[in-house]
Amino acid sequence: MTAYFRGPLFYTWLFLVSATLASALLGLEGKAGVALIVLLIALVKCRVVIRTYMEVHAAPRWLRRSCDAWLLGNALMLSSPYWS
Amino acid sequence: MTIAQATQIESEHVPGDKDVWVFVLGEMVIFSSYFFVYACLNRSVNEPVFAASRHHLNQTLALVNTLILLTSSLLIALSVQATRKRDYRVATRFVELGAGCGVLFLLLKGYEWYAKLSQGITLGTNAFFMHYFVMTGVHVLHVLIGLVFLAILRLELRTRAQPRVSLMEVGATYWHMVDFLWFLIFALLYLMR
Amino acid sequence: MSTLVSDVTAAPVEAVRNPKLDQWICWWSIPIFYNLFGLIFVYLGKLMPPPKPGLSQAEIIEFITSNKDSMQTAWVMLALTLGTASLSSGLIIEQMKRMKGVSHAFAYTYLTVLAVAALPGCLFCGIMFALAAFRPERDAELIVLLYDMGLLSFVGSLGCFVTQYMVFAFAIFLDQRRLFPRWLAYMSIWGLVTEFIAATIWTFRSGPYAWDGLISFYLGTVIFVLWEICLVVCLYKLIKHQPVEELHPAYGGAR
Amino acid sequence: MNINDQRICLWLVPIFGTLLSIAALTFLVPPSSPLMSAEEVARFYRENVAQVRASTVVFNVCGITFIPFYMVIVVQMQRMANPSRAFSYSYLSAAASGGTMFALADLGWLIAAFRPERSPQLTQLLNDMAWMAFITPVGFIMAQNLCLALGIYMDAGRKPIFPRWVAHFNVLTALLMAPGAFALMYTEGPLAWDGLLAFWLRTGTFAVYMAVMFFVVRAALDEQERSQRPSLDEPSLAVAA
Repeated sequence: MTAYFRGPLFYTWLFLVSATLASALLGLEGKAGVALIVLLIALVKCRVVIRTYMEVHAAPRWLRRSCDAWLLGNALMLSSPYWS
Repeated sequence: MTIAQATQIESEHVPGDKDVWVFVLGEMVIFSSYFFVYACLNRSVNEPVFAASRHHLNQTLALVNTLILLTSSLLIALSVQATRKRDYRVATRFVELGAGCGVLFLLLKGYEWYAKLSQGITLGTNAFFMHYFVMTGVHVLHVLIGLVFLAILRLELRTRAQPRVSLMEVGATYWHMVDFLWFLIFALLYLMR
Repeated sequence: MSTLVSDVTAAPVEAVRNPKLDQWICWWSIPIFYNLFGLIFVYLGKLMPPPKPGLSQAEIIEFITSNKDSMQTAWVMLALTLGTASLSSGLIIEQMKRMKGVSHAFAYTYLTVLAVAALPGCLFCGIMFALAAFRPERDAELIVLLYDMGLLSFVGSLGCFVTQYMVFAFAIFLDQRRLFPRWLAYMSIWGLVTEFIAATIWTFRSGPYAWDGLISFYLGTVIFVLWEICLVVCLYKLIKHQPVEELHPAYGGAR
Repeated sequence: MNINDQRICLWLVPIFGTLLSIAALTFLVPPSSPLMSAEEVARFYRENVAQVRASTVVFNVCGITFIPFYMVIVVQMQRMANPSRAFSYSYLSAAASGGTMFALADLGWLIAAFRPERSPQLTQLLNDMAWMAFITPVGFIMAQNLCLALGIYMDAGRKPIFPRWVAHFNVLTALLMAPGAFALMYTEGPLAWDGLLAFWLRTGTFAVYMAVMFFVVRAALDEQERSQRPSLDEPSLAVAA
């Protein structure tokens, strides 16, 4: 069972955990303007999960494009209140 | 079959089946509409009431919950890997542990809600808590549906001589979606200000 | 039983031109019903999109009095034609009973739940607004009460649809014949979730989660319409490809 | 024959039953008194609005989830060696009417809580309506129980679907729930909607009934799985017979 924890899936998990901790630290700071970085980290985490855990990296083009379009749309939508 | 053809087929693999992707992509769009009404409608995120209300949220608990879901995603991904290797006993164990993380998430979320309600903060308190309760509530509903999927995976692994990898992928796909939607809710409600 | 069957088989099979006529009648009732439904609730009744829950007493009375005639026409039409909805349930249940590997428990649930839904979920609303429009000069408090009872029962009768979506999804997943496509089951789960979210209408009188809100009304309606269209298309294909052997012997079947 | 579908319907009872019980225990227990004046009722709704909404929304969303369980009973009744399936369809019809009454009753509480500032007279009317529609239409569940009991008594199979005592139990519970109907005319005493007979006996019996029937039906399903006794459901078999 432990052998499974030496693969790329586990390294992805390590990356996700560190990204989460980083964004939490940034969030605790509570400085204005940090919000966009936090959002970016969250979206990157989403994309990593979609690509590796959900195995979209090996999926047909329509699926890869749909997922990326969704991420891009959310990035634009959720960052819009912070533009001005 | 040449190697080129083989990799071609490999790169065209739809995880699970097309039906579940109709479902998951739709769910993603539906969730975007909750994000939209939270972040964009009336441009309300910049209002002082949001900043003030956010201070009442328990960020540490949410952080722990994020890590729990992350881990659970890892376990489910590993379980799919184990199924491919026909290591069904280990795959079952991974599914059980992953579902256990899901249950732990629900318990912590229940505690978080209970703490809010006992402070007198409810759905109707203000606009921020409306979004807070609805968004976390919808997500909890998805965790519950996800647990049903995981229960089906466990049943498949335990009762079939040859568990179907595609079915494992279907359940895993849904569970990972529940996971990454939480990343966005975590960032939007608890961290961004 | 066997004598009965042989009696009927004696009827000339050649005479049957359209052996699936009953199911086609039921199928056509669905577009007819939803057109009528649109006419009644959108054009005449003015309840879709719904008026705001936050209207003042005076505004509610104004809403009722100014639409009195068209509303009354709407509720007469509803009372006359709501029965069409039963035809569509009949068809779905008949098709659900063709499934293999599931008993009739799901089909019976669907039947029962739709029988329940027609009352609090549809006709009750019409009756309440008919009562309001019948004597708009009634005490203002009473008109507000009728307005609430009408709209809240219409938008807020959630339990029947929760159960309906749930058993429909389960039935599709468990059906060994795979009559309905799996994605329709998944779409039913979208519907299930929107019904849960619509529970917020009981708390809010404005905003995205009120009964006229962007989420609880518009998102819910979009998903429902999408689901209904897909269901109608699936039913069309199911009837078209249903082997004649499954029908009654008098209609060329070997049942 | 695969009976997973019936098992799913069966397990909806403990899952949603727990939720519904919690909602019922927080809102219906103790029941509000029919003797409360209009002002008192209005004050109750104003002061407990969040709590009343929470409980009644659970009723609203989950209240119909017992129907699949009743339909499993219908399917099991159709497996009985009865002369016809008439009782099973009567059972189905009664369950539909009972479900409708519950949905309507719950609307009364919900609408009263939607605008707690409404005129007290009207809030009281809604509250009365809800309580009466909730407590009094016992005729439907009684018809269900009696149909099931008759079906069991007439089950001529060598191995009956349900044991005999289940029939006696159904008759008994039907009788115990009967006093609920009198809440239509009493404002106090054991037959009022908060009384010993009309409320405690009626709802308590119902809760016990659902719990017992869960195990009874589960045993019947286990038996069906074991025996693989062909169900009348399958049209091919029905014709062959």
